[in-house]
Amino acid sequence: SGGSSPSGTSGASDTPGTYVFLPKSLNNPYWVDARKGMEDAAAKLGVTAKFLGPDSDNAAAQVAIFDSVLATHPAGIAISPNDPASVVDNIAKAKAAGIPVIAWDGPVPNSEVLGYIGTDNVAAGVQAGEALAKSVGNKGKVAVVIGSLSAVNLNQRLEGVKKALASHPDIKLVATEVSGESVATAQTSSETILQANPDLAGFIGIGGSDLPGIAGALKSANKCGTVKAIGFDVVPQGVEGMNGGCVDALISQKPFGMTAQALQILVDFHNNKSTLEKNFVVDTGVVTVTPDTLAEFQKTAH
Amino acid sequence: MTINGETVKRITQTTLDGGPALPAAARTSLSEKVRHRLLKIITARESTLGAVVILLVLYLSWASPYFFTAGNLTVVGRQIALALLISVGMTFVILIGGIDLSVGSVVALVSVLSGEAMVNAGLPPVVAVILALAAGALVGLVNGSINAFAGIPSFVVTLGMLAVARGLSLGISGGSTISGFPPGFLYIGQGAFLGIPVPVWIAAVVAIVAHFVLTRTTFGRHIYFVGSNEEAAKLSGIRVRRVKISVFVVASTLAAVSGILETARLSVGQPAAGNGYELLAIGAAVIGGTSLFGGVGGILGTALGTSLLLLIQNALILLGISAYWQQAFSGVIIVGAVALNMWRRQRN
Amino acid sequence: MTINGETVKRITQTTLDGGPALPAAARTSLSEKVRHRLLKIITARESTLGAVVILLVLYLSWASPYFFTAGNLTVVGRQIALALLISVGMTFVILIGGIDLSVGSVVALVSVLSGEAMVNAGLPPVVAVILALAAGALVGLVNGSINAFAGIPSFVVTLGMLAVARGLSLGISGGSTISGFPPGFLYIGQGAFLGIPVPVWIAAVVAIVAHFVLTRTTFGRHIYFVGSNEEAAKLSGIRVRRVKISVFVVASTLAAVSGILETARLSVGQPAAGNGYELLAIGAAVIGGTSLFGGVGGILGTALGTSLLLLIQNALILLGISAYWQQAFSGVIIVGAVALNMWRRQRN
Amino acid sequence: MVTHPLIAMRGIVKRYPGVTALRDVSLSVESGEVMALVGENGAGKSTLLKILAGAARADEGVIEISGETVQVHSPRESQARGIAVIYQELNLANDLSVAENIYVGREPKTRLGTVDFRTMERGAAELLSSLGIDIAPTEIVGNLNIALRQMVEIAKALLIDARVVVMDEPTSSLTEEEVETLLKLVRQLRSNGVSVIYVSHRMREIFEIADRITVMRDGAVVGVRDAKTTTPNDLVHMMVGRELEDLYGVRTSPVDATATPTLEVRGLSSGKLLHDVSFSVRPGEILALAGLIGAGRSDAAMTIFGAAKRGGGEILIDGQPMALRTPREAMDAGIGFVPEDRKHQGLFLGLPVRENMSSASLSKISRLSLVSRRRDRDLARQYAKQLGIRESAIEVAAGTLSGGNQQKVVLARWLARVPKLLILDEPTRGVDVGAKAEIYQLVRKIASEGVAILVISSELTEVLGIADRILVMREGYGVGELAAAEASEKRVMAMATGVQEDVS
Ligand SMILES: Nc1ncnc2c1ncn2[C@@H]1O[C@H](COP(=O)(O)OP(=O)(O)OP(=O)(O)O)[C@@H](O)[C@H]1O
Ligand SMILES: Nc1ncnc2c1ncn2[C@@H]1O[C@H](COP(=O)(O)OP(=O)(O)OP(=O)(O)O)[C@@H](O)[C@H]1O
Ligand SMILES: [Mg+2]
Ligand SMILES: [Mg+2]
Repeated sequence: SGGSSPSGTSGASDTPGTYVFLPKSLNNPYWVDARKGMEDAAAKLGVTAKFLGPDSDNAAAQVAIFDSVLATHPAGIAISPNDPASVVDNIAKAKAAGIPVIAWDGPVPNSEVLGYIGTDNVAAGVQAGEALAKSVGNKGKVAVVIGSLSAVNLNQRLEGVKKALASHPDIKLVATEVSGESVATAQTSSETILQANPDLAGFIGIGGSDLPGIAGALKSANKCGTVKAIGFDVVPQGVEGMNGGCVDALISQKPFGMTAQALQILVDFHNNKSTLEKNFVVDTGVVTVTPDTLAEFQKTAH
Repeated sequence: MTINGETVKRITQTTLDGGPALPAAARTSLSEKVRHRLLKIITARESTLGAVVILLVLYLSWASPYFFTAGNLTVVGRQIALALLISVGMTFVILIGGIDLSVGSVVALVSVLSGEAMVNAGLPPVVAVILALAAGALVGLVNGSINAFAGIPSFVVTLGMLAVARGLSLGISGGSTISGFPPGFLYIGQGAFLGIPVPVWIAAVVAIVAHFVLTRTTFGRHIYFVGSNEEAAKLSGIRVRRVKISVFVVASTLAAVSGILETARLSVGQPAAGNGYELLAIGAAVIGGTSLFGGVGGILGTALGTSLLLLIQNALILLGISAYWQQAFSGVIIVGAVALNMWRRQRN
Repeated sequence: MTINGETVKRITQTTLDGGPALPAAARTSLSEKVRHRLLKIITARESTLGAVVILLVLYLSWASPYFFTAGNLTVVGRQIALALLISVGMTFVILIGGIDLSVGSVVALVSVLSGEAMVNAGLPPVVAVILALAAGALVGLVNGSINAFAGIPSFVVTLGMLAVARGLSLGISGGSTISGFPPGFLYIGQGAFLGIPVPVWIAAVVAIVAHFVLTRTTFGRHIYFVGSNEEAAKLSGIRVRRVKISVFVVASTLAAVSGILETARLSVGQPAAGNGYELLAIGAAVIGGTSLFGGVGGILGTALGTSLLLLIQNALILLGISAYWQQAFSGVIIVGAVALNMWRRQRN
Repeated sequence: MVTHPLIAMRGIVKRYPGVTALRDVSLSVESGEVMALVGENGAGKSTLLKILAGAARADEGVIEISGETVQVHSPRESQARGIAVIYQELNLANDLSVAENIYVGREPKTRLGTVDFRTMERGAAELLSSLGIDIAPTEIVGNLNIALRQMVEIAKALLIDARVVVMDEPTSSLTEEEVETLLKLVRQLRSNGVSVIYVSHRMREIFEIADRITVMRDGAVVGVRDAKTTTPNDLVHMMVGRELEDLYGVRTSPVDATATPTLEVRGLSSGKLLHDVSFSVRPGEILALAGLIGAGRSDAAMTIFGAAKRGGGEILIDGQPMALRTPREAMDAGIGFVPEDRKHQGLFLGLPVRENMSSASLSKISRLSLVSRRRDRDLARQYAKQLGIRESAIEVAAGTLSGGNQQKVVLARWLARVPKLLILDEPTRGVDVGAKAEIYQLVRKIASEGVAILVISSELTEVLGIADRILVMREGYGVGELAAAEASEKRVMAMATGVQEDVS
């Protein structure tokens, strides 16, 4: 039985060999690829794996789920923390109970995780900033739309973006607006930013919902191509935007492969066959996908 | 009519001795009526709020060169339109003393369903839209029936529905978003007619019809009656349950309309849509003077409340207020505007 | 005890002429009292809800080997405790017919402030906690004063405060989270005393005191009077404004307590904390039978409502229900439980 | 051929948790007959009528209309069968206009199907003026005082093309003039062949209007009498089981005319409704305010109690000028106030009778703000007993009591406080004869203990029966004072209406 079986009480939790992935949320398309990667790997490895997260980004709700998951004594846990510090306590408890825990998608410093598999968000941010600089020709006004001002991973990306832009003195960051992880708000904010800055050169969307909103705003303002748009993650709308000429670059993590690999690592730890040392870091890397490389990327991503 | 006419006559006859003559009464009533109307507009509970909104618009036009431009007005207009659709439905529910927390989830459900229908099942847009609207109406029917027949407070029923509808949209979509809508469909969200965005037309028509229904039809007046005194409504022979159910259907259906327009506007069907819209809609209605205890309020106030909320959001971005402080500002402005309105009303 | 005994004697003496002999009176009143008590417990409006919660616990113990384990009970207990603190305060506000939407933002504000105080300013935990609680109380004072003096509906006031407090916590923290709390502080969130988590102790004490205040003190009576009929309360000489303000202070302060405990629990001060808690708290109170129109309800029901909501969340995970469908399930269960309660009550 | 009564209710049983409100009650009403229904508070009159109206469901029993057994499941159905009801507890939407309240459910429509407000307002205006009431049909009901609301409720029932009009204490808050109009109307209905079921605690009305009288007691019918062959004394005996010789009691000790007045009011005015009113009440004195609807009596009371804003004038308590800006301050100055509208200003309907009774005396039954449950209960028991509320009712929600018993609860609240000035605005609204006598006795008793009493009543006999002195008000002015000895109904009415000529 897969993780998405809604039926019955004889669910996977009763069998001892269940692996649990704790994403930040469920309602972001980014996690769809991640879940597929997990399901794919689980089928290949012949194990059961579950994907449990709060409806939307929420640190306390995630910890509550983590709490409850610990009670079921799973075979291994991969956590993508909404807030790293908030899960340290539970990770220690898991370790005490002999459950291997790895940080996945986002690191948990100063904790007892076995290691981290994922990308470096700050580096990804730098890469996005550079991509933007390049597409606007190293000068002009740019704006940022960010899912939340208080999400750790998004703030890291923002930090990277700012770091990159700092080395381009002719680029000016004129607005930073919040979308609350909502495409509708992202589009609303982008539309308004475009009104307030008729000469805007480019946008960066930091969260998963932001680039789709930006692309929509550009499209409705007929500014696709004139105003550049960079964002994170190759989600369907990003691809659509790119195909429509409204998106110039996507900084992509590889959630499918990253998650599949994470499950492999957990299974190895569970079976004491892991060759990874303590505090390992597996950087799955990010790639900058442009309209030219999109087709190629989509072929290899899964 | 004939029965009523008869009754009235019968009774007036009994007092013909002391009562005033009929034509005199009619005469007074006409000139009095005009005066009454005028006075009503000036002292209407919404007037100060209206003034606040107008002042805000004037201020923004002065403070930002970008505010009063066709482009920005289009942008704000479309935002207000989408929110207004939901607020109007919410006003109906609040007027009977109820609340509908599930509107945001209905937006998500409709967003996902219309995506599934149009993109994945390939149904023609018209059919898909009708299906999605029907789903919205069904949610309202369930809400209203449970509330009216089982007597469960609408807060609980719709809190449950908030979870159920959101859960359904998450479950159906598996968390992923759906894009690739046909252009004909996208037009209703992104297109314009006579230079005015389609959603604005739709919201305007809906708001006017809703205002008309509430003020001029028996259904509308019964809504107020039920909200003002449910027991009295029942004893007066109003079919209270029917009114309740209808009102929830109206709210959900309008949320569905908004959800469809939002989907078309964003070109994406998504289970995360509509998050928190319930609070926005309730806030717009209450800021507009609709009482959470029922029986008091109306569409005019709700339209002003919605405009105020969205204009503030627009303003804070145009004026370049730091995103970190925008929320704090908007909270203060909202309370300030309502305080002003209250203060004016009390002085009258 | 002695005081009461005295009173009885004095009063029975006054009726010695026509009334029954003293021992007889004492006897009746005692046996009657027991019967009365029993009847009260059985027909209490909360009884069916209590039964539902107990059945749920029994079912879970049977259905999942993990549920009735010390580890899981600790986990659920702590979750319930944190939520209960807020729900109890919310119950106070709802009892006067108000609502407090700002509790979640207070949690965030307190979370950030205690982080700033302890980690960044290096204040001792006790001082920091007192400061954070004071900030919470201040928010309540502002809410209550605006509501009571300006007459602005509490929904609007606290909707504004929701934005302001959240904005402040975002502005103060600059969006970043704060970690590195002293271990002594973390103990109150993560530690246990006699095997029971500290937050559970705190919430239990708070709930019992709150129940006592509502049922036994003049302040509690005043709350019910104001919620039941504000006009009549005023005409009975109750200082309605004072009651209103106090109630908002209680709600905000308890939210602050919960915020401090959550911060200690998560080891992190974060401006995103507490998002959506208002709905959870209102839901818990309303599911527990407290009426949004005021004057009806109590802590017992709220405790049951809170437990129900959090047990369902725990259950769905333990039972291995797909996360994508959990919300839909929980919505149905909530409405079902309340329907059962309603149905039972109506049959009585 | 057998002729059937128009309405026949047989074997009606109605149980509420803890009470059997009706046990095997039968009632029959012929067409064109005025059937009076009388009985003590809580006897079950309103419950019986609610069942007829479809507003409550009987546990047992049948209802026949013209010999045909019918099921009346909702007020809507009873209306359709020609039953119009004026409920004891007014059923109006306070946020809507008078016209809308009158026409609710039967709004006239325009050709477009919208509500025809013009016709509705005209019809309402005509109806109201036919009832001798001068209020604008567009007035919001919430702005009206209770007497006017009562008239709106009456107008509403008249709009139904009824075969039977049920009137549950329609006059409990009306003054003589409106009562006359109403009785005229009842006669008019009767002559049109409409039956009327008429509930009242005012004996005079009963004998003026009724053809037959059904007497209820403790949930059962104890007899049906022909009005012509019965006397008020018989009826009272049937109702309360004893004779009431002296309803109002007699004053025992004379008022000390030299004492400093407990309350003195000089040139009091408030809003548009009260102008330059002056009077005083001495310790032990009972002063009554008399007047027509809207004369400003309640406004005077509210202003003294700090519940309405004082526009001008002075209020002196024991000779000391007092500000009295809030009810709390008035209470601290020793004033108690029973308001006229028990539902909106008096009761906490959802809370137990006990808590309602002690709500103004919490400081007396608590220590360190801890309520003593025993003293709370004892207080409730004491006043329940004095006012004739059954003890088992102490813990039930006040809203489930019968109308008259609710009134007693509000009274008990203020009697329990023992103020030095007690203001009673319509203290016996809806209270039965027996309990009225008790209340008058009680009022006399506390007056004889030195409490000054200011009583407002719309029942002239009550004013004349209990007052030492009467202040007559008209349109917000005090128009004259009468000592009890020189007062008569005629004189008071003449002053109240301003038609001075026929004073003899
Ligand atoms: N909803 C209810 N719940 C419980 N008890 C009720 C309810 N309605 C009425 N009762 C009880 O039924 C009995 C009859 O009440 P009813 O109102 O019919 O009396 P009544 O004869 O109209 O008295 P009054 O003259 O005071 O109006 C009372 O004991 C009352 O407490
Ligand atoms: N013609 C009217 N139109 C509207 N409202 C009126 C009218 N007459 C009186 N009122 C209402 O009645 C109140 C004034 O009457 P008040 O209650 O002081 O008089 P009262 O002498 O106590 O009459 P009652 O005995 O009927 O209560 C005001 O609050 C006013 O709103
Ligand atoms: Mg009655
Ligand atoms: Mg009066």
